[in-house]
Amino acid sequence: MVKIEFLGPIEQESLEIEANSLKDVANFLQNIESINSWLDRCAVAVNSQMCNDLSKKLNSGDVVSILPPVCGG
Amino acid sequence: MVKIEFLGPIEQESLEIEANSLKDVANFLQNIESINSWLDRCAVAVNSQMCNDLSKKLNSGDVVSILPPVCGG
Amino acid sequence: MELYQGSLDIKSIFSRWLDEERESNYGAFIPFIGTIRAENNIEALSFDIYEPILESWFNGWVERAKKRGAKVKMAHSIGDVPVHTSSYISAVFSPKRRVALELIDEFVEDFKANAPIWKYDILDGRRIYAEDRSTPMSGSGILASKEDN
Amino acid sequence: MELYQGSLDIKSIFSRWLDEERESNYGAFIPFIGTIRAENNIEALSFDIYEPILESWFNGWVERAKKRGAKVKMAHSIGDVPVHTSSYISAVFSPKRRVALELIDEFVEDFKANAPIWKYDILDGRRIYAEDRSTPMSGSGILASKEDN
Repeated sequence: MVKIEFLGPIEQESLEIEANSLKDVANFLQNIESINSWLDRCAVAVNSQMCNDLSKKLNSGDVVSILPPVCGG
Repeated sequence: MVKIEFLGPIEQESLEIEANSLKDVANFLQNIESINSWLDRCAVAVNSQMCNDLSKKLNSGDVVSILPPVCGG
Repeated sequence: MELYQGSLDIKSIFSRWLDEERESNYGAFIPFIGTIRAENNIEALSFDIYEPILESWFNGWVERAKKRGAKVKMAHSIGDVPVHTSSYISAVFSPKRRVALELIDEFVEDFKANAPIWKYDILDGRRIYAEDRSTPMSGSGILASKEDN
Repeated sequence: MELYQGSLDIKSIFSRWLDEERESNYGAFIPFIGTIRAENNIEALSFDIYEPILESWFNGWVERAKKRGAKVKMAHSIGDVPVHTSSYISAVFSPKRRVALELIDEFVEDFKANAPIWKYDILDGRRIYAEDRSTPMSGSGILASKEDN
């Protein structure tokens, strides 16, 4: 199982799903309407490391973080 | 009479000379060997206003300042 | 890197940073202080931070600064920060003026674009995501791509 | 503009400037602090200032900053400033981050090139003009031209 957490303003509790890669996570999240609308402007981290590679393999226990647009300062 | 003052590291007391323009001041200072060696890297102010114009007319009582290379901070 | 609940005590952070590097022989020290502006009738701004990624983002900058002989420091607020108080201070220390001036610019701009911090307006007691002033982090959108292989 | 005999009390100047602009609704505040580096065995640096021209140079920057909605402040030492103490602090306040970052760079660089301040190394108690680190002000050399009309 892989944990997906939604950061900042995305109002969604964490989810646990079976996924072998970020591509699986993408397919899963695209089917949740309230999340899908965020995806085009969200970045992704795996185990707290930013990740740009959709083919990234995932292992059980990995945490995928969904990061919406930021504005610190 | 025009007063010429030498700022910062130039070791020269102020001078009073007859001068109708900055050109007259240039001619005068070029003949003082210890000052002439500074002139190629000195800027000029007249009555505390920076001045780049050699034809600048001077009146009696004007103060010409000779400013060698700077390094504040 | 320092995180605080609510407004930053800028004077005390500044003074401590100055003291910490007093003997380090840096010639230039440039802090950047961000203060909440009164605008659009907001009472405060509020911040969420994802600390693990902020930490690794910041550590990347510590390394980048080090290669240029410089040091970076940073403090940020979590939660509500009332108008006219400060939520952010960062700083560059460098032996050289040019390095310091270039680094503070690059550091603050990358902070704005890639530090995992989310900002909310506090308006009539409500907390509203400042979406229009927010920037997608680099690499955003990869999960939106359609499976086509 | 503020001039002080000897080292600057950076913490007190910084704190006062912060307080002065606390209610001015500037979002970005960037000070630049210059500290004397221990190098070449110097004990201190020493500074001469020609105040009337420094004043008019600074007032030019106050006007330039104002046109961009910003404010500049500055303090400098006169006379001897021991190593690891500070001789210079300047600052930009602006509603906007970009304006502040650009202005502090332009302001500090122009200060270095055109503020009428002369620097000396204090070495074995002697005061030696730091000629190799000094820059001719803009317009330098006009008095060296030969009369040829």
